[in-house]
Amino acid sequence: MATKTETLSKETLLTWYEEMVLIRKFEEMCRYLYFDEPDKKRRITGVYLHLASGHEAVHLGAVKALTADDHVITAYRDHGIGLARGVRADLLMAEMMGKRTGVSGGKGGSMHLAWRPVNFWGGYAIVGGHLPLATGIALKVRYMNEPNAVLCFLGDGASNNGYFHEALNMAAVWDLPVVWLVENNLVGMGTRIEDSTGQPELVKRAIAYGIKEGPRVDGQDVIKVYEAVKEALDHARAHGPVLMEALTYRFEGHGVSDKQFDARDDLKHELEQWRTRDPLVVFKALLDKRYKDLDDDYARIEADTDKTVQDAVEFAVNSPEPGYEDLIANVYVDSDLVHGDPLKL
Amino acid sequence: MATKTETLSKETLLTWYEEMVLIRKFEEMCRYLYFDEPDKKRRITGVYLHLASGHEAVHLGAVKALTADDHVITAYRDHGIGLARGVRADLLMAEMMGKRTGVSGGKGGSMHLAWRPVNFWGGYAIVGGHLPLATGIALKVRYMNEPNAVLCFLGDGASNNGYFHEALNMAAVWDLPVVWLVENNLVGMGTRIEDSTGQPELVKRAIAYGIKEGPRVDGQDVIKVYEAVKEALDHARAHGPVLMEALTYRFEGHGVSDKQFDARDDLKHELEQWRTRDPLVVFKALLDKRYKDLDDDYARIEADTDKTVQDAVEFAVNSPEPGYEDLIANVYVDSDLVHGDPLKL
Amino acid sequence: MKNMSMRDALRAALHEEMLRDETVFVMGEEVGRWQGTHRVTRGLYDEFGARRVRDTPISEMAIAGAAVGAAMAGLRPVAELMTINFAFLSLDAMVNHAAKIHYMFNGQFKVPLVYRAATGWGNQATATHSHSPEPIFAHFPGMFLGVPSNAYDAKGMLKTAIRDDNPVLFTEVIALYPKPSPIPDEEYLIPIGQGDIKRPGTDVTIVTYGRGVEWSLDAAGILAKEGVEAEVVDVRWLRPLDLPLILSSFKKTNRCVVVEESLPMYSFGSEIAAQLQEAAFDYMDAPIKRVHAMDLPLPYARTIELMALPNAQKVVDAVREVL
Amino acid sequence: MKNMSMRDALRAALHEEMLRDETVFVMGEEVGRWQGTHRVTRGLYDEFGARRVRDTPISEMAIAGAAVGAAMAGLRPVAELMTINFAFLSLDAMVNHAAKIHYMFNGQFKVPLVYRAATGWGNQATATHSHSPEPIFAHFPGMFLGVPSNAYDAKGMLKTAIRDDNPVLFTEVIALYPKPSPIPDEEYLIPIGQGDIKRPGTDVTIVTYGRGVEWSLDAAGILAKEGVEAEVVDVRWLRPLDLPLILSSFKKTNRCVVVEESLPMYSFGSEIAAQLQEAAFDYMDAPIKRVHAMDLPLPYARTIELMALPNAQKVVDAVREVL
Ligand SMILES: Cc1ncc(C[n+]2csc(CCOP(=O)(O)OP(=O)(O)O)c2C)c(N)n1
Ligand SMILES: Cc1ncc(C[n+]2csc(CCOP(=O)(O)OP(=O)(O)O)c2C)c(N)n1
Ligand SMILES: [Mg+2]
Ligand SMILES: [Mg+2]
Repeated sequence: MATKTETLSKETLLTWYEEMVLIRKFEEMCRYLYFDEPDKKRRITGVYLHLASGHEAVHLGAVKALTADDHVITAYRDHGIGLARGVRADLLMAEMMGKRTGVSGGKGGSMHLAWRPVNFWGGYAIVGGHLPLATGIALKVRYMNEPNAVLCFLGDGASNNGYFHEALNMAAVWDLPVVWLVENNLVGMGTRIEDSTGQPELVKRAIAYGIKEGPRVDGQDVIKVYEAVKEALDHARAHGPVLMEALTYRFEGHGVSDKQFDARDDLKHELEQWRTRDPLVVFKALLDKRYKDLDDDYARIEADTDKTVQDAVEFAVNSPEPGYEDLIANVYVDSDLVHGDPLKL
Repeated sequence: MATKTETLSKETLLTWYEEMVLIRKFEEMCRYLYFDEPDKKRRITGVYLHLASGHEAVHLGAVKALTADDHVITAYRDHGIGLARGVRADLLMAEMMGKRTGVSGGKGGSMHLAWRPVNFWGGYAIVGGHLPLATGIALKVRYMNEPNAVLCFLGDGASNNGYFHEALNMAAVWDLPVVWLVENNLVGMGTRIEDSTGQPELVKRAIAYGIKEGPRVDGQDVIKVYEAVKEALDHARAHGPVLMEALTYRFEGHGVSDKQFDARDDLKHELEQWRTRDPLVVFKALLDKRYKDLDDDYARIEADTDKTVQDAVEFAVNSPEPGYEDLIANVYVDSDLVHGDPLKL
Repeated sequence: MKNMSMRDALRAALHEEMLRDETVFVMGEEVGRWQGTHRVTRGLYDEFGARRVRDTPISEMAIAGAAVGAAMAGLRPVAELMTINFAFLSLDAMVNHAAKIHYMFNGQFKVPLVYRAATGWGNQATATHSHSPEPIFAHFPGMFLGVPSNAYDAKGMLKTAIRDDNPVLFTEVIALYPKPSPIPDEEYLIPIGQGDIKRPGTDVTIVTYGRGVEWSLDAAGILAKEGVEAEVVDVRWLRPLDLPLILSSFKKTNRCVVVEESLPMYSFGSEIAAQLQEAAFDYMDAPIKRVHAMDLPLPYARTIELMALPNAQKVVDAVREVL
Repeated sequence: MKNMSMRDALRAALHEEMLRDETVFVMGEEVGRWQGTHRVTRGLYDEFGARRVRDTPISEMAIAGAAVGAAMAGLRPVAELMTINFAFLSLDAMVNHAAKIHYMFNGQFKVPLVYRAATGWGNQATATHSHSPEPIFAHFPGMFLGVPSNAYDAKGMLKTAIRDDNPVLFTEVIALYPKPSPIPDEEYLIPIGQGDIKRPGTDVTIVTYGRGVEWSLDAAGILAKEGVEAEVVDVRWLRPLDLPLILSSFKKTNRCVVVEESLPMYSFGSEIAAQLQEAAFDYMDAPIKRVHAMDLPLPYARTIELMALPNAQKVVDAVREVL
């Protein structure tokens, strides 16, 4: 059964709020460092950077529903999920800047964050490609008879790819403990959900695999997401896969090269509508309704998160770049079973 | 609306019965020529030969529901569909023997029969691979504003492949006139449907694409198949895709190398059960119930189909083998736009 | 004659062919309302509408396969796979169906389609989005493969690819999209399989394609200052390969470097070197050298990414080795 | 020591490794109750049960991808793709995930899996089911690729592949499944990347793998009667490639023929010829010849199918050309 809101203490909720603020600030800092930072040495560069501002309640609420030994995996819109899972902001920022100290040693970048110690299995950039990986991780859980579950985030657009069908069906046949959580932000790049599928109510696809049709939860409300995902994870542990949706919206373009909100008035309008349901606004309203006199807390949170992000940037900026030895490291696992050097370059 | 049985004349029904007998005899002849023919020169050889004995009512009933300008495409269990569509038995048998006179010039073989003049778009051997082809053919129909529909046969096993998901979803988004007809024979090679999918009631998958959930029709009854497919085709023409099933059973192994019925007592028993609902037996019972004194007709049909099959074999045996010029023909379409010879061998 | 970027030249080719033949249509992810991920299809949706500029779901298997069906049935799809990285998901439909249906059914069907995909690496696109795997697609007979190295070629090659009755995989180097060349006002076609001498020379033959042409021309410029005249052969098509052109150059220079953006093993350089040593053994004055990316997945960090990639200097160094 | 078919030797390898390590398991289409399409997994389901011998739906993308996830999480999947033809559908999961995850996440995850697939053409399997496309998979770094040419090698190679912490694609030539070799009773491993001289000789080096070994040995037998001693080098692994072994043979014989079952372009022969001319130019007494299938889809009809395929006689002819 879902943990009820009432059982979440003020302290917990404030911590979550702080984490959500951090995620937003992290994303905004990434945008700044990509577009506006004047000092070349402090910039984030490259072609792919997918911000998740607007999705924070989905990321935080869902990840908080996991136990420490549960597993989480996602696509390329992965910064917030890493932070929610407790990966250090400075190691993440260093990865954005392609530094040796980054979570992936500067070799993965924004789309390929991962942190093994917290079972954050990574961000993946081939749409749908991580879904069977989730199936495989869940298979290991069942194989070893472990009590854990896997949470797999995916986009609405991804649900039309062959990987979705095969991965969900296989997990269903094997009765694996996975929650498939669609972050339904109504669009994949520029394609609206009505144009990408004959069944825009994606949870209905659960029936195609005989698995539990989970809810379409309000993705702007962190508590609702948390409760729904927690319930889904419990179901998954006991009875196998669940397909659920969190309805949300991204406040930025698809990626850094996307100017859709500048170009289209109808979208600008839609964006404004959704901004009134900004997950931070919704969360703050809930806190203010429940508790009195949080102003000091908010001030502290503002200051602490600013500092965390600023420290992360300084850490990243001052970290060394990877060198030739990093370039050629980890192409293969070192192995006595291999004759000669497999990396003859 | 479906054409009602009553509108099918005695003559039509007898013609269909004859065709169904022909299909069965053709399959039995193939099996004989592969396993038992003593004369090497008369044999069917190779590794792939998938007989469809047991599926005749599905093949014939469904194909008869097509207009001349409609389109049909299928997987590798394709002999009966070709015959039902009116492809000459001798040209098909020549293909089985890899002869130059075969429908595919001896280059396609049993799995890759096709006959363009009757819009039989072929047999395909990559499971699921022909599904997007059906989508593409249906796209052409819509693009050109033609009044026709596409009938796409597929197996229960194929419905778990990524191609299924992508092809059905795309056809749904584009509202294309396709009937997806699952020949559900309960098994893909040796894997039972309960082990291959979490949703063994495959028509339910229609909801995943927002398309019409068609019936699960009795695949041993040619009239029922005919009516259901005809209705589905009409729906497809007017309103877009339909997913339906015909429940059937194959009376032979998956392919020529499959000894499952010899090996497993439970399957032998199941087979016996299904044989009581042999499509020929079911059809004959219907005819006998409706009409008197068909013995002469049956005798004529027996003789005629025997002769057709025998003639087909003689035609095939006496046809020339393809030669080097055939080997190198049709790798590329001859083209003025190509510099030099693209086939430098 | 006017200057056009490769992006605009490709768009012009699509535009002209769509005007010319109503059966030509464009399909793929984001090609329509979104105006194309790389903006090659910009404006086409507005001009031709949803019938002829068809947005698809994220379904690379079905995009590739539906294009085959539509082509068999008489249309001329230009199906975009966005980037070649995603075409790995289309390999089966391309190899088993697009490339084989004409043969397998003994000529009963033609498959006149073009698959377009952006290609190339660089700009920190990272391992999963950094491929230039043309050779693995060109390994299979039945489908042609072209890669233009500039705007002029791009336009003529794409128009030919669309008109030809054979399936063509057409990859477009992202880094070249913005680069301009002069484009004649009159229509022109560039035959499939015809290579091109991009710079005449007498001392060494550099065989290349796509982005390699730029590096090779830059290298030739540097070498010219040292008195070395390099001939740069742009094969333009990996299938069919213009071997006569390569051979005639090599028989003149007797030395060769092969330059490609891709990985070294079982690749473009391998094929060219193998062909030359076999067909012109007596003309070889030195071993044929290969310049290519390092044999590893590409990392994100810019500094080390650049180390892994080929460039003009690496071409110069290789040429010096064979002189 | 006892005689075993390659099929049985492979099964023995699986069996031994499953007994040795509980994390080793088998998954794939028809591997369990049906006993394996090519019967390599026969008996394993009955012995180890459904937990460790897992039948899958017809889902090649998910088979390949789920194996990656399971391997990252600590298991050692041996995932069967039935035949390599169907592995075209797995290419993305193999190349973008199996082969790159260790690198992309800077060593945080290992992917110790084996993909098994039957390979090869012949027996009228027709165009869609007749591939031997190892070179296109070996093009990509990060995943090893082995192809045994006999039962003895098969057992030792597969055991090593299962134990190694890197992903391995392991293809098994269908025509070789029934062929026996003597197999020692004691356990043995064959290192990844180690080639093998299958026949020593002094006059010409034949470089090959998989089924090509049989044709090459037959050819060497014929040539020996003419007094020509061919050395047959079985590379066994297309990645990593045992270049030192090939080179040392070539530097002795100065002549080389490369034999492969696959297509000619951007292929195995291309790579070997390119490597040799580059690394041993001064040792080349003749051009390196390539023997391979014809550059077209395979037809069904037996007579013409055979014309398109390599065989011992074609190897003999090629050797005569380089002598
Ligand atoms: C297989 C594949 N096809 C196409 C792409 C290009 N692409 C990257 S993100 C994306 C849209 C995904 O949309 P969705 O799943 O809804 O996720 P969102 O971006 O909305 O979070 C596309 C098409 C890709 N990376 N991989
Ligand atoms: C992509 C692919 N995977 C696997 C196979 C091998 N295979 C051939 S038929 C078959 C079973 C198909 O079952 P189903 O779709 O139910 O059709 P049926 O044979 O029952 O008519 C399999 C797995 C294949 N040909 N293609
Ligand atoms: Mg989305
Ligand atoms: Mg079936």
